[in-house]
Amino acid sequence: MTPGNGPDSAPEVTPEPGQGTLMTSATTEDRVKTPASQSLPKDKLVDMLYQMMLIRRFEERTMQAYQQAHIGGFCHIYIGQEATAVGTVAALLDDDPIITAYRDHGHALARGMHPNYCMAEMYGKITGCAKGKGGSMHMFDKAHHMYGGHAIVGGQCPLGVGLAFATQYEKKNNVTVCFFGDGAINQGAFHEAMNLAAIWNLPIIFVVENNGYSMGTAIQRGTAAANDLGAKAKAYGMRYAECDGMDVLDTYNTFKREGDLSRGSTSSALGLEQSGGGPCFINAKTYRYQGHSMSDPQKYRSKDEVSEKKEKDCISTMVSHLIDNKLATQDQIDELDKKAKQVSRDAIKYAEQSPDLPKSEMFTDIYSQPYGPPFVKGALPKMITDNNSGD
Amino acid sequence: MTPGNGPDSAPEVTPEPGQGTLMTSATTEDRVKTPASQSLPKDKLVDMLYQMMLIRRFEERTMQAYQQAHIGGFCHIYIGQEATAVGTVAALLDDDPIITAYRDHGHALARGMHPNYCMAEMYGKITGCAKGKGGSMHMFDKAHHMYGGHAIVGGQCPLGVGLAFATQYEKKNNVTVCFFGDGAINQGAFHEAMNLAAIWNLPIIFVVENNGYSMGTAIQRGTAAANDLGAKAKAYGMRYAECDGMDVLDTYNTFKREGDLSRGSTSSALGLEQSGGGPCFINAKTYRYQGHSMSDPQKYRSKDEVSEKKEKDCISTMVSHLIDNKLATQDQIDELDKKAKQVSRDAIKYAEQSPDLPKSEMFTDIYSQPYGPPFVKGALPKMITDNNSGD
Amino acid sequence: MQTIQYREAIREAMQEEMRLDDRVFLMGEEVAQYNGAYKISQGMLDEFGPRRVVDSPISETGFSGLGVGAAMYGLRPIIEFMSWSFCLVAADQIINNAPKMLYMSGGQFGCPAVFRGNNGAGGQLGSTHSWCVESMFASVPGLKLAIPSTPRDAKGLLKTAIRDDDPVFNLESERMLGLGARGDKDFSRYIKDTWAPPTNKQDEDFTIPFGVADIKKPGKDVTIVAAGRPVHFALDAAEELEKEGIDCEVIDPRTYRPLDIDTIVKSVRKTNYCVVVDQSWPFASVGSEIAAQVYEHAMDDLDNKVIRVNNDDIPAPYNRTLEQEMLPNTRKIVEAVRAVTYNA
Amino acid sequence: MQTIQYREAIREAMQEEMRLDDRVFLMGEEVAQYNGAYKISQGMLDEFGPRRVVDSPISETGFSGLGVGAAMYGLRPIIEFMSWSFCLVAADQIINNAPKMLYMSGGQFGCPAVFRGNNGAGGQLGSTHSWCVESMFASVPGLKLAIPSTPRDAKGLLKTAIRDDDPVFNLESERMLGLGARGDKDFSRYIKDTWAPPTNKQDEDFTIPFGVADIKKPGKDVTIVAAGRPVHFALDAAEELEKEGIDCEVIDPRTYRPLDIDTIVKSVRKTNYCVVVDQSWPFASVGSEIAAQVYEHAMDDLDNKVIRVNNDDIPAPYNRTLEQEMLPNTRKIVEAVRAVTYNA
Ligand SMILES: Cc1ncc(C[n+]2csc(CCOP(=O)(O)OP(=O)(O)O)c2C)c(N)n1
Ligand SMILES: Cc1ncc(C[n+]2csc(CCOP(=O)(O)OP(=O)(O)O)c2C)c(N)n1
Ligand SMILES: [Mg+2]
Ligand SMILES: [Mg+2]
Repeated sequence: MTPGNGPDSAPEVTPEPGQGTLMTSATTEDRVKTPASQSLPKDKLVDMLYQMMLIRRFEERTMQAYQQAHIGGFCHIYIGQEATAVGTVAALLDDDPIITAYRDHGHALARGMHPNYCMAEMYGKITGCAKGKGGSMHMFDKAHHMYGGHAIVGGQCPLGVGLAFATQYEKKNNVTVCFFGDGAINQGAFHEAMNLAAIWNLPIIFVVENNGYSMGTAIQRGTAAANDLGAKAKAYGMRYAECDGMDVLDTYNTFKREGDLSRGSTSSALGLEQSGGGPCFINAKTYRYQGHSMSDPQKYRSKDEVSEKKEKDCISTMVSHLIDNKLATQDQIDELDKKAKQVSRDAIKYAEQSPDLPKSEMFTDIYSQPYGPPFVKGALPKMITDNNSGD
Repeated sequence: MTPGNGPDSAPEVTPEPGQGTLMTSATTEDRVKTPASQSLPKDKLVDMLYQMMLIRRFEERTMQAYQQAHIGGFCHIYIGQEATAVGTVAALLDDDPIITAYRDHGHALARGMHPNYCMAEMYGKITGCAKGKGGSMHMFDKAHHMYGGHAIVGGQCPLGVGLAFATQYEKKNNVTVCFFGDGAINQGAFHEAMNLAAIWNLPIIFVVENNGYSMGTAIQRGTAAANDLGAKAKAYGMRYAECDGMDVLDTYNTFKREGDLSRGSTSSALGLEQSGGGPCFINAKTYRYQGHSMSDPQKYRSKDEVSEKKEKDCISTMVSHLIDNKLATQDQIDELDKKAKQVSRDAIKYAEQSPDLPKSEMFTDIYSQPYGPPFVKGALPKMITDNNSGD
Repeated sequence: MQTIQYREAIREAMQEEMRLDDRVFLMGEEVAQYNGAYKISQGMLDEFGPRRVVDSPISETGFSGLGVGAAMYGLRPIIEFMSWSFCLVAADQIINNAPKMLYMSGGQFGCPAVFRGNNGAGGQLGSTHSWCVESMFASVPGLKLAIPSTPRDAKGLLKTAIRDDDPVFNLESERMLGLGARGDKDFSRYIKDTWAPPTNKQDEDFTIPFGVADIKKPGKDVTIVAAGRPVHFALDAAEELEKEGIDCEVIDPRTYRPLDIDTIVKSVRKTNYCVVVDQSWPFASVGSEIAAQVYEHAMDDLDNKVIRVNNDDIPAPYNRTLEQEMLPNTRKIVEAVRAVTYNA
Repeated sequence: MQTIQYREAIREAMQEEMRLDDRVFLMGEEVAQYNGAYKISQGMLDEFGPRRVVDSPISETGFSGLGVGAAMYGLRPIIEFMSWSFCLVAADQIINNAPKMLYMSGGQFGCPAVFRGNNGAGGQLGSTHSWCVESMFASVPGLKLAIPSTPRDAKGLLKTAIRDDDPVFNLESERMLGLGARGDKDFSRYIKDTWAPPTNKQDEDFTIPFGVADIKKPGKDVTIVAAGRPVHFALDAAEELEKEGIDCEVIDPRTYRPLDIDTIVKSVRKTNYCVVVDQSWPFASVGSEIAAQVYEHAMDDLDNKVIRVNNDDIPAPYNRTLEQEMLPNTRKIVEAVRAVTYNA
């Protein structure tokens, strides 16, 4: 994909030799050829651009706030990868569960979390989405079916399988999207999750946000056969697709296509009538512009590499697309960016002005049903229930 | 493979569609066609038969002893799979490290552990290979480069990688063989191990002793794409081969070929000149005649299935081969079996007559350098060393 | 009195709760078609079908994490570890994800899952297969930990666990699964009707609250604290000591988290002597904790120091005699009681 | 006095031992080309090359198991966890395989490996990233556990660890890596020359034995036991309490397994008061253990009960203030000392 490609030239997923997208039905080929984004209303396309702009501006503010020590802990910036979260979420139903790793601000915003709550979380304020208990790496939003950022590499993969298991169990027509970084491919948890999803034909999409590095480790150094991630899907007999994760329309089209195939899949092994395409593994090729976290000297890559990648920037690509196809004017786009900046500034203000997490909150949310534990005096009442020994 | 095939008709490894053995050199094909077993001296072939007979008879005694409650704990019988351990070990150098799971009596005997020590271990006697501290699942034999039976499914895979790493590090010309059951494929540890071996081009062969079941779970129920295990190797860009694990010559030939390719492999990623074929994944197709452990009602498979498999019995196959090719007479073979029975009986006697593990041994072998720990009074002396605080 | 095995009690608890609540399902290795490696879930596949009784491959990280995810969604998984010894490969899922989700998400996503399985030495299973996880896991805030010692407790605690909105670790024991059937001592002289669950089939709401210790045997001379299988060692010891005229009070906390220290302390105030029995390794154990708390609350009432009886501080040996010797067995408890009360 | 950072001390220990023994190698995430996520291994790839300083993918189970296997073969691996919080995915390898191999193999295969990394709260890293593993792991027989609090101890203990034939868990602290450089208090008034390792470059054999506690500050009024980062909280508290005329003795066990209880008890016999500080969660912790042992050995010498200061019993919150509040911080120690000595 080069910037400015219109829907007419939307990408075909051309499998690289030897990795072939496993086709489950004869019509998949057709679906690839007539990308769903062609039928998206203008508003939706413009909104997708806005979402990406918002994430970009929001993250710029995040970096500032981190440098000013308003934000602490580990903080991972999503700039560069915006199209992946936005394109994916745009292809989902509102109640399709999503779950991701610690680089999660983009997903939260794309999913509809108010930027104020997101920023306030990083400020450790009670108004944060997790009351300031989670921080940057733990963006949870139940109302928006966002099952969190998770900080242990690969640890969210089994959780994602659990979400997909649950929607299948409840006979819902959903698909779960489970995001992770390329580094997670080397964790056992990822593999166990892939296998379970495959044997139970679960409605889940595993998305590797393949930005080429886990911290300072280029994917080739840490992952065998890194140039053939399709083989990892095939090891589980699972569908595989690739998308340009820096192209929001390609991402949208890929997830729409594969999401619909996976959605509502059921398994006879679990006593249901087998149906649906089951799980899929999508390799979203993207790039992070910033360091791994806020404290990364980035000696492992050249400035040239970074600027080369920036030429395919997801926002400028989409801007060109909208303008070339007369779906928006430059003025409208400037207006959007202004709004994105303003909303991000507002988020900072909101976070700053929000009250700090009170100390009393230390001892809440440990248990839903507090019976104990023994050491936190006062805060967690010891359960007073039935009488002793006779029950 | 059918029983009685002579070396002339030794199997070609015909890759199933889509799983292709990854060839690393043009000569691999040739190697497949001229099996190494053709050049084995008669004595060696006869000895391979004897090894299998010994394991068979030994295991029969093991079952008896278990039923008589001389052996406790979990006890997993190797009958049916003898050709895998024997054929593999026959293809190795004496100091090639091997490591396996809990179904380990066969490997220990094939590797040269004296049957007496093996049986005494199960009797919990001080004369056992692990002094009676390990039991059936923990056959260790340092002198024979047997790095143990290991009881946590898949847990030995990273250890095997460590052994291979060590021989590479020490620039030895070895290959490590790491055995595991088909159930272990579903453990994350297996996948992490495969990946590490691949990226560092380690001299290791991963052998799945694919007996079709993990306890009561047929491989298809627990493992996605179970009919294409080659895909799992390909996911790591690793060589793959299959062998008839119930045919000792096919097993020998496969391991000789692949072992020699892997032996002494080195990696430029680890600062050595890259050489050798690196790791290989071998699918040894076999079958266990007995239940998973001594307490398995085996409702998950039919009697017919078991007897069908027994028709390809590794011992009768090899007997026919030796007789058909005039490499041994029936009398000689009867003699061998008599010897195997006698040695197994002797092992029982040795185990019975050996002294029990004395209580004092409870507190040894916890530390090589006992400094503590605090609770075992007397047994583990607290280190008396340098003076306090000034160091 | 109904004779019911410990394993049946666990099964009944699961069956009753599954009948009441469709969100409850059971997943684990060999739980369905094999009817359970230890026959705990016998018949459950037939009753509930493969949607709700699910055989998993040997992927503890995968399926315990699946349980956490499904619980976040709103289901109520029961995740069976064939043995708690096998949960170590899944440690991150069960002690990072399960107990901390509620806190990390600011109260949005709980984890109403039950993790259960055999804990403690089975019978000559060796070092890696003989874990007692109570000390390691009771230390983690956000989870609850039950360790039933009788069929009655097994049923009542597990039903509470399944209904609980927080992650509960239920520690069973292979060595107790057949209790109540094989002519084992049921110590009915001591614990009478609390041995078996209520026979009244209608009583689907029989539950045992967490954090309420049970006095398994009242006594006046010395307090023995024990949970899980060691309760039986303690009762055995009490029987033996009765002959010597020492009247033991055996207190079973039943849950380590939360811990009902009040009942323990009340007893110690009465008896003035205390022996703490704990089947895990001694260092930094639940035994250390209970001992420390007893001192903290009742130092002035103690007529001697607290004696702790643990597993010996060694990896579990395979040899039968040594394995028995390693456990906090009856002999050790008897000796401890004699030693602690020598000045009485 | 040489000013040397804690991180440099760790590096020097590894470098010196690697120069002495080719079997020693370092493996972990980002240890080589990145020069260490926390710059501990800076320059080591250059010096030792990629054979001996090895970048691993994010596969803790894989590479810690690799370490155990390589150690069984006879190498002497140093396995770095970027944080001990990430070791949970490798729990089975490090607490089943490493410490039990020698026993299970009847003494044939030992595991001379060192596992090391950051332990304890970093700075607002949240619940999953703030583990203190000392209580969980010190409980396991077969391993040794060191937890250095100064650059001197960091170097001396790690060198001992590398030379040790058994698996050693070395618990470092992200919050201490820069100690000795950033103008932190070095409490030299108290610990003087024991702050930094010997400056004599020839002294490659400077090691600190395991199981020997260090009196970080002598005192006569109350014994404070603390290891790792809390030692600094304790010294801080001692400074503050000095103004109130309370003379604290601060004892640093330096290794929890083995634990030098004798030095602690000797001190308590002298001061008659004891506060135990422990940064892990309170229940079934090293703090419970030390408290219990102090009672056991010195009950008659105690003029009050032992007070334990721990992490609060909650998942680690992200919020900065609350995280500070949660730790066994100076304020809590000061209050504990005042409370315990009120009857002095
Ligand atoms: C199990 C585990 N090991 C190590 C870490 C430390 N760590 C955090 S992020 C990271 C790199 C992950 O890279 P990748 O998966 O590619 O995601 P990206 O940062 O590129 O989004 C590492 C090593 C961790 N959080 N969890
Ligand atoms: C992590 C773990 N989970 C579960 C078990 C219990 N278990 C022991 S053997 C086994 C089946 C393994 O089957 P497979 O790997 O095919 O080996 P086989 O018994 O066929 O030789 C199971 C589930 C275990 N030992 N370790
Ligand atoms: Mg990445
Ligand atoms: Mg098998």
